[in-house]
Amino acid sequence: MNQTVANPSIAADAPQSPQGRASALTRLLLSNEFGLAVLLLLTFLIFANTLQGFSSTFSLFTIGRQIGINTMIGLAMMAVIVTGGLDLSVGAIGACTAMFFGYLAQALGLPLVFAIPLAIVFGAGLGFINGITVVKSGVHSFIITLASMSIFFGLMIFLTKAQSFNQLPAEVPSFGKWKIGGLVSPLLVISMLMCVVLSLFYRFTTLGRSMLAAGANPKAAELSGIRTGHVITACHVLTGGLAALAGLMLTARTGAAIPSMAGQLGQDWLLPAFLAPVLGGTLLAGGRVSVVGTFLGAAFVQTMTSGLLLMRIGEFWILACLGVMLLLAVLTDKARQSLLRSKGMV
Amino acid sequence: MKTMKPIAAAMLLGTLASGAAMAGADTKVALVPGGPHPYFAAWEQAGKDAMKDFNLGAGDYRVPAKWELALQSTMLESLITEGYNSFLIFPGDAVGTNSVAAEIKEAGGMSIATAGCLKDPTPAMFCMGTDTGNSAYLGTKELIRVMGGKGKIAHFTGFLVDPNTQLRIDAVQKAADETNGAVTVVQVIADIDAPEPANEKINAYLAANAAGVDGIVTTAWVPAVVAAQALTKIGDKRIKMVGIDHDEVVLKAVKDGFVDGTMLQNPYGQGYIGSYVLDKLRSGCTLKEDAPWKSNALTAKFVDSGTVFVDAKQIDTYVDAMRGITKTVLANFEGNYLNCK
Amino acid sequence: MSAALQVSHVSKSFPGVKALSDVSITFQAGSIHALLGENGAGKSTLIKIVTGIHLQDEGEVMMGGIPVRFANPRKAAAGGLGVVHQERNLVNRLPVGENIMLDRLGAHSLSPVDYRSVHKEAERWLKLLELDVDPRMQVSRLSVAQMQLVEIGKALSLQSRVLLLDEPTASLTPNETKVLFRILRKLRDDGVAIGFVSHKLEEVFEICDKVTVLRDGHNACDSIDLNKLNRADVVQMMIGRAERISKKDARPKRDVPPYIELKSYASADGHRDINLSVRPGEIVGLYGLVGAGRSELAKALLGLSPQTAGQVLVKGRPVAIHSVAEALHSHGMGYVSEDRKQEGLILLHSVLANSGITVWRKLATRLGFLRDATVADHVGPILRKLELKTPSLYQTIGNLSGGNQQKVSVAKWLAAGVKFLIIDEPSVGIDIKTKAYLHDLIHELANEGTAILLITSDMPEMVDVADRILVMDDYQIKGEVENDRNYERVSKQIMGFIHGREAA
Amino acid sequence: MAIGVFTRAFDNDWIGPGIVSLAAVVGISILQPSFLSPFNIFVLLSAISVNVVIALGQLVIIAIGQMNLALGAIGGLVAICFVGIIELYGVPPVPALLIGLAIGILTGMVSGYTIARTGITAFIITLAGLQIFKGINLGITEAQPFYAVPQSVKDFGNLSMIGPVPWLIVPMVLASVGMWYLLNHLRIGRYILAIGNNPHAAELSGINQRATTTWAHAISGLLAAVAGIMLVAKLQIGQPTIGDDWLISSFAAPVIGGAVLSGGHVSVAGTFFGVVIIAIITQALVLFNIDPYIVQVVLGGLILWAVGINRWRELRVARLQEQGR
Repeated sequence: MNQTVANPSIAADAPQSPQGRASALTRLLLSNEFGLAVLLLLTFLIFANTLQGFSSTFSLFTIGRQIGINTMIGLAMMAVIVTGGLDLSVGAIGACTAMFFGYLAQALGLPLVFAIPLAIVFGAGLGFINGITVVKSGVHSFIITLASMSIFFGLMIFLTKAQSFNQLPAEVPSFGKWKIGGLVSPLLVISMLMCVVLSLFYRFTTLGRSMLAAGANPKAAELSGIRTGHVITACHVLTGGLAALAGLMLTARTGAAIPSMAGQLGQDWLLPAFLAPVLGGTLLAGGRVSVVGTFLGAAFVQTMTSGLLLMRIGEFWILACLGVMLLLAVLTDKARQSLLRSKGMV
Repeated sequence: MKTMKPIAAAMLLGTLASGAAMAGADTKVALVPGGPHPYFAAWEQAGKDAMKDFNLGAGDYRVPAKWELALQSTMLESLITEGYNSFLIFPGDAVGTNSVAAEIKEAGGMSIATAGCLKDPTPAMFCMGTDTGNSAYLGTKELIRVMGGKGKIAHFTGFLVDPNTQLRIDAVQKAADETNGAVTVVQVIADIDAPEPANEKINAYLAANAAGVDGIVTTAWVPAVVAAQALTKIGDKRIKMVGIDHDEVVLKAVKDGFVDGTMLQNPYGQGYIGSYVLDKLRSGCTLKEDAPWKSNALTAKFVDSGTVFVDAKQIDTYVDAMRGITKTVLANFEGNYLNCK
Repeated sequence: MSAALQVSHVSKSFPGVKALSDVSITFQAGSIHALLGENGAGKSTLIKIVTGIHLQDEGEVMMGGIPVRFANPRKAAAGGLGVVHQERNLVNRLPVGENIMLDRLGAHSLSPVDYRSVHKEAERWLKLLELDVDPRMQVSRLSVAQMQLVEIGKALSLQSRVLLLDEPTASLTPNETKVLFRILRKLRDDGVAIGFVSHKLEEVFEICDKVTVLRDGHNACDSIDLNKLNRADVVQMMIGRAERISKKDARPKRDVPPYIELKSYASADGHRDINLSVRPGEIVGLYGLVGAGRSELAKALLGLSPQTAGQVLVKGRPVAIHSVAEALHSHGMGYVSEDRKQEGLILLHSVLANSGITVWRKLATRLGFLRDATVADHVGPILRKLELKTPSLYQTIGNLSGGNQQKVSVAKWLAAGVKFLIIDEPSVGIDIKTKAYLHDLIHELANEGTAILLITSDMPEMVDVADRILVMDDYQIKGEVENDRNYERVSKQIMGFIHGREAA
Repeated sequence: MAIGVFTRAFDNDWIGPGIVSLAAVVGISILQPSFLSPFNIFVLLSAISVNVVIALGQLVIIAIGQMNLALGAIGGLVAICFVGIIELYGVPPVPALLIGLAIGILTGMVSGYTIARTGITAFIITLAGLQIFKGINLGITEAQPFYAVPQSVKDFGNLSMIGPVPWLIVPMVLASVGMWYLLNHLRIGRYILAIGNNPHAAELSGINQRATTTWAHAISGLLAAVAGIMLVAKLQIGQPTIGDDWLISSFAAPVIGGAVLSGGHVSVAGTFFGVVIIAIITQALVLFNIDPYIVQVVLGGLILWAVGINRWRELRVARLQEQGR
């Protein structure tokens, strides 16, 4: 095992000896993502074969579209969980951004090419406010974003008087309805693209790596010359930007910018926001992300929700089912980790 | 629920005669509120009754577990998948629910916005519900009457994100303005659709300002209940109040004289008539474009499901009043709105 | 009579490292038993196994002849095993008295706490330790030495049959140590079995009667009488060869302007009137006891604590440093932390990520893109030079041995090419070979022109490596010693500076 | 030590919020004399009573360094179970009360044990608990309220004991004194604080973390149950929505009262005044007819303000200590 690194440049490209490769394969098979993917596939196959209508194009389209939106919400939360923090205000940021976008596109009549980037920048700005407050105050992001959730949402309702923008340019609603190849929603495509981009971001950019480092061990990262404060702020900005994107996607899906789209204070987003990354294996303590896992997590939740609805289990029990699912997921993950540890594979 | 049963039974009798039941076994109606709320409880019975009376394939009441737009949309989509083709929807959002209504239409189904309207342009066939603005207006008028035409009014209403809230606020203001200053709206307390904050805010307000208020008008279920409770507790009959809906607490307060009356809405009728109309439309009938549609802030195709003011004198017979309305609306609809070959 | 505590043939592996192999030790009642070994030899692991924090892979632990396997420290304490751990384990926000009596606040969960008797009992132990502290005072208000004594008091108050002390004197003054030793002797005479872990051999010879030495996780000797040995024997067992007084010759002085210079420097942490300079190619040692403010000075220099007075000059130019990033990227300063696990490395991440973290910025393209291969090309030669042993660059660093971890935490600064490197306790928890290697490396770095500030409490290491030694106590520089590699003279002089405080 | 006396005054977490509360009461009653009318005091005290019990339910979890997102869900579940068994099975109020409290303790224990046993963060476990308990609540009620609240319970929630003092204040006083006694004078309370402050040291000192965590959550569940039943009495109806909006204020009050979110340091009196401040502000916004849209903003701002004050105090104490070295 303990051979000296003979040739690091080779090691970088194909680091494993045959032995190492075998263990990498085992590791893949035992990984959270793989388990989730298998589970998702199984669930999907069972539903498709037992529930009438589940695999109709319409059903697949709507499930896919919702997966797209929930993935983006999950990614937004994931981006800040990286730091070991969280952002309760994602829903508020999403709703505020959608309304801001509505204002730009409808009230000001700004072309979409300007309105969309501006809206995303706006969301990122709200994230920046969160980030800078968290870093400067040294208070845990839970309490800061609990406060900012109230403030953002309250100001938005105050300014808009809760009036929707429903005269958006026609491209917006038709984008939400668009079925690529008669089946796939562009919203799903956007989210999958974002997954690819973020995977690359965390792997191949200085900032992405710094985020992981600052999240895993802020002290060590700081002492290694990483500006932890800036990096954590950047994480919140990223969260804000992704939440903004999720807000815009939801706007396209509903065809209008409405203040209630994320519920009172934006709280409706919190469950999907946490479910997806946590199911996907992102460490709540920070320092490790699983972008693909977040996507799989969101897909699993949505598939289950749709399946349960079709099974007519009783609408009210779905909530309890989702809770049990979350519990089971984290417990399984825990069991898997201790299995790996006992086998000395971690 | 328990209150609903007698109403439901009574309405059943009243409407059976007029229902020219056509074969509608392929009409599968789903009645979907925006979330759980006691107001919609009557829809369940209405759906069942309509299914039996008009021989529908289904008349199911399905409630999203939470007031969450995304949840309602997902549920509607899964209902489409299940094969439902006729929908009575309380829009989770007056604008946001349009996209799902469009999906229903694309899937070959149809929908009626029920109890709340969708904002035009909308793919829903039309909107049937209490004319919230009108109801608030009439309620305020009644209040002004019992107040003797002058005084100060406080208005308690629901969620701010609900666009109806603004309509109600405007309507109450309008009724007050018509008195040329004799009546003023001194306070609007909104965003109190949950019992806990409603209790806190309304009690706090009455505690400090009881002397400065002569009348209270409530235009949402929870505030009505809480305000009725509060007045009963203070034992104050000087402050006049007009409530809304038929919660036990409100009805009892009306009987006991602490509340002067309540604006009853007609949820059962909405579910029952709505199911009937959907079936008709599916079996070839069309809506008359020149029908006497009302219009409100949201839509130009609005049908009032009826609202009636009941005071202590009529409180024991309010079920009859509702039955009368349901009958009238149903008959009226058949005659004036539908075009059947 | 069976031994009070006996460890027989215990082995323990952690991922990537075998911490203990076939280790035995016997603590007899009425004896003070020294457990010696270099950092990383396995002493702390052994104590953790005995107290139920870790579970051994093989072997047995017996108390009074009966095999025991404590599930957790709670059970160990209940089983009559009192421990003072190396790291501080006090609840800062609770008062002293409650900390001492924490496990005896009441019979069951809902018992009311009888504060009067808790404080009275605590006071008894504080008095015994001659610690003049009100038991109602919050622990957070104590000094480091006081905390250490409170912790000892807490272990004493258990009145257990076996008492293990892991580096109890690390932050104590000689007077405090004297008091502690008096108590330990009395306990010994009362029949308590005492285990004593210390780096200070003088102390060991002063108080212990038996000794067990561990080396690289093996028994170098097992429970033999100390009076048969002399210092050289013990050292030979610890390091596996005779103690070399000074392998390295004194290095030639360089007559170049200092790379970094502090003039009457003071920090918000409490440093006062610090004057210090390090020339390129010079190794300046900073000696002091735990809590003297050495690591704090390093961190303050890096911008983690604001400067409140004086001047910092880098290459003769006054600078104000506000962040480590600034220190690294603008002034070429680096810091190898004493606390590898908490501050030095990101244990969750790979070797590559840890060794390249300082150069990501430098290696990235203008848009901030970076490939693993680029980083590997850069850090690879350095890791190879350091003879890092790892299955791959992608191995999680938490799975490597302490020595290899330390190599990575040094490597990242070499990769960054710093001109001024602060090295804080470089040999904590690493094996003897790596240690020697690191010492050579430090010299090599200095010879190449790096200015080095070496912080260590390991006197031989200091004497072995540094060119001149500054002595710090109570956040001030107390004096400077020119290092001529004469251990006796240098260490005496250093201690003189520190204990000067006592005399005054 | 002179510094000791000085910092101790600052250490008393409740002094700041206490002064603010007092100032608010004086200020508002000058502007609006009816503020101090007996009925208004009654209303204010009723609201404060319930919210103090809720906040204490969160306080004990903050003390141990965790958070309980399921607090409201437990309260809601107990509330509907309490009225539900009365309405459906005709159970008399007192046994129903006991069953309700038992459910609260049990649900709390289940969360606590799961957290302690698995070591998964409380955030996730209680998030799952929130969904499950709320789901069971809705599954049972289908979101319809239970109406059969016995008159005795209604009276308890709406009658006054003496003058403007409502009966609801009794459980609040019991809970506050009980919590204060628990945290300051019972072994379990000291252990909770010790774990919140330094879990590692607590474990090495022989504290049973698992049991303590489980009990802390059980206490939290009990308080949630009490608050749920108090709300049933106050609202006179078994609403399934009870508990939905506890989250923000349950954290805001302890934080305003000086609690350290990372655990180990909380103040019962401070929390009480935290609740008072929130109640007064809520009322003031209504009294002065301030735009209801802005209420949320003020509440959020209040939390930030409290956090800022706490931070400032911490730094100040640290600095004094530094100088005292």
